Amino acid sequence: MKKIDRKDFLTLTGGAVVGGLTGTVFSGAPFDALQWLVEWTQDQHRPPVGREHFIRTVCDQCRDRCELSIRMSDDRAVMVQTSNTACPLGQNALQLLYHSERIQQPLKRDGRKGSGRWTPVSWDQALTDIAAKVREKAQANKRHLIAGISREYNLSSALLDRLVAALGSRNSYYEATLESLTTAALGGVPQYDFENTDYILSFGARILEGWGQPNSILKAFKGWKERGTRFVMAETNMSRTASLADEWVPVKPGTELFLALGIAYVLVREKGRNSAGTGFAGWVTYINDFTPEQVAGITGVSAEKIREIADAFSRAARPVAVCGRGIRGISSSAAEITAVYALNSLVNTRAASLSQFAGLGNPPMSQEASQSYDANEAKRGLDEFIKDGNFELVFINGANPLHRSVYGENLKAKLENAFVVSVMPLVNDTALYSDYILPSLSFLETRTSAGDAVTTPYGQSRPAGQALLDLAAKIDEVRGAFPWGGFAELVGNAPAMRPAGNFAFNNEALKSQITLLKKLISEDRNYPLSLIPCEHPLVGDGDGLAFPYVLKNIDNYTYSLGKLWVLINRQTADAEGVSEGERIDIESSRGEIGSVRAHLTDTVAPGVVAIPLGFGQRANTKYAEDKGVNPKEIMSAEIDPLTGCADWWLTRVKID
Amino acid sequence: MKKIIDYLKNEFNSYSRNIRIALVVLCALVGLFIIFGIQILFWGLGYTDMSNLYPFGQWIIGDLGLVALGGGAFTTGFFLYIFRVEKLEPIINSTVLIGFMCYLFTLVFLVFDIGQPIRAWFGYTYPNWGPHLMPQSMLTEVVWCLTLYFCILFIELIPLPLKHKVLDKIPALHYIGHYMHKLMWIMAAAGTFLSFFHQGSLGGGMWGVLYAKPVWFDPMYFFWVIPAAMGGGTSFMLLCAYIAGKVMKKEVVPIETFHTLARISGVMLIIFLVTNAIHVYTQATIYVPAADRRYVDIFGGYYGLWMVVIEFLFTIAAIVFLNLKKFREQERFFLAGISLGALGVAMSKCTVVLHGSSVPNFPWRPFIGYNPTIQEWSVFLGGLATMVLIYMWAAKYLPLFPHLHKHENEEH
Amino acid sequence: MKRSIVLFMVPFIICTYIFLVIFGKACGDFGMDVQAKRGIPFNHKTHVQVQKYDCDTCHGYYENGRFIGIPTVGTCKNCHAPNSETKSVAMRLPYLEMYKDNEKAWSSYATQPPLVYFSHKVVMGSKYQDGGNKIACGSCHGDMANNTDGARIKGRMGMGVCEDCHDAINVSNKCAVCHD
Amino acid sequence: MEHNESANITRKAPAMRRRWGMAIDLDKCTGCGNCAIACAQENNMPIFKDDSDLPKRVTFLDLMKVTNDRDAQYPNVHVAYIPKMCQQCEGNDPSDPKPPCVSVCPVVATDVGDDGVVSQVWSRCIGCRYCQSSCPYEARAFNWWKPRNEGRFQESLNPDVSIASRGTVVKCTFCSHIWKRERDKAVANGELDINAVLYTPACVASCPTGAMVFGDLNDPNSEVSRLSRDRRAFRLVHTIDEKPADEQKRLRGIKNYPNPKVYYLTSQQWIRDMQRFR
Repeated sequence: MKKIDRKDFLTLTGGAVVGGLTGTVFSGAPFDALQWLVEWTQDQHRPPVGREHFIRTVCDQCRDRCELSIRMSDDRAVMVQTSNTACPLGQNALQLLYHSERIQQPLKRDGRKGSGRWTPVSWDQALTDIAAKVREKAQANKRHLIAGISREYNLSSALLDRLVAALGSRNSYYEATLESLTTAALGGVPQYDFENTDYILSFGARILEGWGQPNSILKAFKGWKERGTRFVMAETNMSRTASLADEWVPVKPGTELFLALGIAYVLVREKGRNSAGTGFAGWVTYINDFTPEQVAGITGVSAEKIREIADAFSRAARPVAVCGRGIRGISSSAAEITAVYALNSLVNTRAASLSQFAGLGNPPMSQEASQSYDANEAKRGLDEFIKDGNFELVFINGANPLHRSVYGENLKAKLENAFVVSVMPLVNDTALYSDYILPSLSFLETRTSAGDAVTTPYGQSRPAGQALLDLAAKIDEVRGAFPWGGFAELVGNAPAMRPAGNFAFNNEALKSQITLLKKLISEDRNYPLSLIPCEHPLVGDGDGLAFPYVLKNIDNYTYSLGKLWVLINRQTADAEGVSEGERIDIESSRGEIGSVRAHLTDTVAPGVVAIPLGFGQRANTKYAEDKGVNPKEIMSAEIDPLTGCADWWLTRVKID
Repeated sequence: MKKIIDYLKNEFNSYSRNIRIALVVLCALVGLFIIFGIQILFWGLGYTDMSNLYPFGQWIIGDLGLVALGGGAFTTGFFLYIFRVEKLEPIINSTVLIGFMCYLFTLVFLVFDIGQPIRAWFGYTYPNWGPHLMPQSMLTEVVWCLTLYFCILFIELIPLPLKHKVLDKIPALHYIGHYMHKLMWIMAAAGTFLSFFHQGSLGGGMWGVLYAKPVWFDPMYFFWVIPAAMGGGTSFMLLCAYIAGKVMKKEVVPIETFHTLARISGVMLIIFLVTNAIHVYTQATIYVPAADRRYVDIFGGYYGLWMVVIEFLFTIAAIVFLNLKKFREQERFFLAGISLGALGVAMSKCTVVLHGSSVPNFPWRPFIGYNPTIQEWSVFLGGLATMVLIYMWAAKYLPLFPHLHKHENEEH
Repeated sequence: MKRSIVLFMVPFIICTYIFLVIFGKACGDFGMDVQAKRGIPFNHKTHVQVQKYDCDTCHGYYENGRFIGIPTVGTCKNCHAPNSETKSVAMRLPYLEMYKDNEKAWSSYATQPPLVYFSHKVVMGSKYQDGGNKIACGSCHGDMANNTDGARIKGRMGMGVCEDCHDAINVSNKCAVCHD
Repeated sequence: MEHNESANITRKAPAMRRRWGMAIDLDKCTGCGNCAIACAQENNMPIFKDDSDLPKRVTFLDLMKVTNDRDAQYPNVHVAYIPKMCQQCEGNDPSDPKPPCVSVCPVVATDVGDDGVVSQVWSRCIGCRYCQSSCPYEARAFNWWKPRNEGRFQESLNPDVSIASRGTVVKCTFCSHIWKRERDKAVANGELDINAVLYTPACVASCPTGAMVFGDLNDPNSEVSRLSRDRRAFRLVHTIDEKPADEQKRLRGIKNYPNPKVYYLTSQQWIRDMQRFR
């Protein structure tokens, strides 16, 4: 055989290559390879599929108790089916339930306060430590230095109140909500029958944007048109609620109170109406100064308009006057709450009434506790407590006063020197200064009045109420005050709201306040502009920001691309030399907040800067942290004589 | 290794100072192109300044500009091989190379621009052919025409490296090169057809089918884009060859060739001007009002009407400089003419994309601004730098300018 | 024969054969998918042909119409219960005692890619105007009724197979029919 | 070719029995945002640290805040929220729908279904964003970053909706997976006419005031069809609707119009005025 030379070698190789190719092609590999490539490049993730079923539950985030149906895939809750009820609060429930930053087990502070470093500990250890601290305070005769701060009235806050009281302290406070402010000012929470009213007069309460109990209001709103209900909204800036109203009465910043007084003047002096409220005779003397003509000068609403509103209000069959400015961040002076509610009593409407939270009653107290309880007096409200009060041990129940109170900075200083226990599912600004955080649950994980929990609790979390009951069980002294077997037992037979008695005019407190407010709204050469909050309905006053889907739906003139926007009237901006999109600083007598962008729009009144609330949080999960600025830092901090909370609605500012 | 470094060092030092600076800058840009290109391909388009409101950015401008300017290759080929304008012979290699690179980098930019580069080939396997013979999606047509024309340019380009003195000595390759050259008119004809088709698609298809967008919808685009490519493209080819000549300080292309092509370019630019004027007129009087908007409002905003004005000014100036003999034969005006011709067409693409994307869709929305990020600039400029480097390399090592070699041979 | 042809053809044939076999096998594996991970020596033929069970005795539907798919061991144990006194001898044989996890389904040979929405109930329920079924299980899954070892009979089902069938029985072939 | 066309015709005729459409009553919309949250939850929207990055965020339903301060001065101003999702355009001829986005897709990733819903197959999309630039309603979103649902957020993912890859365009499909689910339920209950199935997208199901209505526009008795003919009805920036019939006909001869299937209702003239560019 001939030796294989170079050419033969090439032939051999060629045969092999061509053969290989032929074999490959005829085996169908190229087509399968293409198929594989198609599948590989088109691959994308599909969430695991499970058995689909539905569980009914009840949203317990407000008193509406909306029925929800939770769509489950095996044991995962995948969708809150609201079937045309509920509000974003209920819809957001899944995001809290499955939040990536939920606290899994009790956390003990590790390092400096506010540093956000924690060590997970067991429930037993946490509760034992806290109980020891509580006993220590009790033995050192510092019972009055124990305090509790709750977000809103509910079962767990009632338990906290009871715990604090049983320890001999009166320091149970609530953040400034519609409920707490009206309870302080009127002795009860006004209940409005929006379903059957025929005339609604709202003083800055954005009742259609998530205010109060959104579901029942929105349900009623559907029928307003058919029933001919007339809705009049008195507000400075144009909001969606004002736009949906039949009539918007633009008032000068912060003068809703005077409008109410002016209407009251017409009702009392010109129509001879009387209120059955105690102290009415004394209150009437204040309104003498507020003739429609004078009020027109203060509010910018013409005297005829005031008379017209008063006339329509008095002639309506079931009118309501609604107080409580804002959506979730409510701020109204006691004088205003009283004046607005007085309108209801002046026309003796059946569509508005007062009711109270029943609470859990007074606990049995030990002798020392009862001595301490009697010897000390409570502050009138949370802001006053933060400013003037003292505490060495404080329980925070889902609240975030550090961010929401205008005295946040004062609170920070005080929290640094106190023993702080937070009960909440996510770490927020206030919890950052805690010594212990006890993880609580969302309503989907707890037993509700509709039945069992939808899902199992996350990690070692417990219902907030259960955590407090467990803590009480560790403190011998107060154990007797909590005779219930567990939180689940309480859920079924919790006390409900009860009607409050007749309301009273606190004349002494109101007199000085009216004078003060009159001064506030007058011209100020140093601070020529008015800063007024405008909440984004989904963000509210801050809680919503922890939810990523809320962030997804913030519009471009609230917060976008890392910048908070404020709204400024066009003419005002012209006068101040501010152009669209410009970065400005806002300064009040309390300080300065910086670097917000200005959007020029005529939806805000001349001379007004409207700033969103809820931004500028330091913690509250990575979704809320370090976004924008917190205007509460510079908002006016005059403490209301009745509610004990700052009335921060109107602040005099200037811009740079 | 050391050898290679030494070789590169010597090679680098053999150039003049200006060229060395240029080389450093170009290589730096290519480096950035590689770094940021990897970032874009692997971590996505989030690093660009494009957004849901501004979906087409700089790379699309680059694509359209390159396709239009690369269109000079088919025009030149068409006139040379079909009309037998033999004077164009000395510049044809250069134009084919530039055309090839324009199309290559159009495809490269497209791959960068799509969100799923690994699915880039879906355009071939799942084309959106509509119910009839014509493709339903103009982008399908563009992708196919672009690819086919790219292949044609590639074939047209083959004789160029084959003429390299080393390869030319191999008889087989020499004959392949020779006969391919003879048969090039087929390629030129096919290329002309395809190029017509896809230039038209880019105009009529890319923008004309966007019927819901008043800033873009105008059937006239189809007739407007083809002369744009022919006029602007030829100007661009002239410009490249001219700059090459200046840099090499040699007469790379005879002056008659320049002037012949410049005349062609000038005439095409006249057609472009007329069609462009008709386009603006129809858009302003028929199509924009049909959407209840006004032309001057649509061309407000950041980029606005001045771009259209500049587009026209450039074209008119180029027409004057290129068509009038007394201007054309002065080097200054000749250079200004070809530059403005290419720039005018590039500007028209800029207007379409840059301004078109910024127009608000809702009356309550403002015009949108667009600032390309470093990633976009790097990929864009890096791509162009690569083109320049390839062109430089080809000019040095390949018989890119036969005229030059002819002269050199004569000298020897 | 010319030497060069031999020199070319010998490696050509060898390589063709080798590549055909290797890639053919690979394609077969790819087309048939890899083996189901927890294969059970299940005999469809005895269940369907001899014992006359319907397909949906085991491969049934949830009440919302979703296809249950491959049964779990627990489903099998409903019938095959070794401790039962009422069942026949065959039913009591301890076929399944080595499988403890009753909840876990046998892995399937015939899963759809995650992007395909496919409703067995809807497809199986589609009828011609004279009342006849348009589709039988075998149309896609092959003759499982005569299958004796649980192996997959038909190969990987490309989208073209679905499309052809949709075309044939006059069902829309729009993307959104199956894909989201 | 001929065979093909006849097949097309026979298939088209029975297929267009449904024309899903929506009507949104802006007089009832308070802008509470429930629809947007429900939409995000239902459709497995990706979650990023800062989704306030409005130009690059992925949402199907955009709650647009619209004011009339362009035309008016304080205090004659108004505010409205307009929930805007894909408007499911159909072009000039509803019997042969040609949305602006469908014809431009080079890879048939988006198509208009027999029920008039413009679908988007995320796994097919190559991310050229041509459909985005063709969309006059900014209804399409591009996944600029790799979609993330970190940690336990993954547990809330809806198994009916797959998660798009990075670099693909996604959009509202009127929750067509819900249609499939409901259709299955109906078939399971013995209802074999799948076109008779009613379904409700997540946003409509969550609207507390009932401002959103969903249904079949081809059924003259359906509420949505009645509302679409209401005097208060308008369509977003679709001002041709307000022209006289013969003028409309002439204009439709000149060019195609989006002709969306989402109707908005308002009794406020200013909202209609704001649909017009000035």
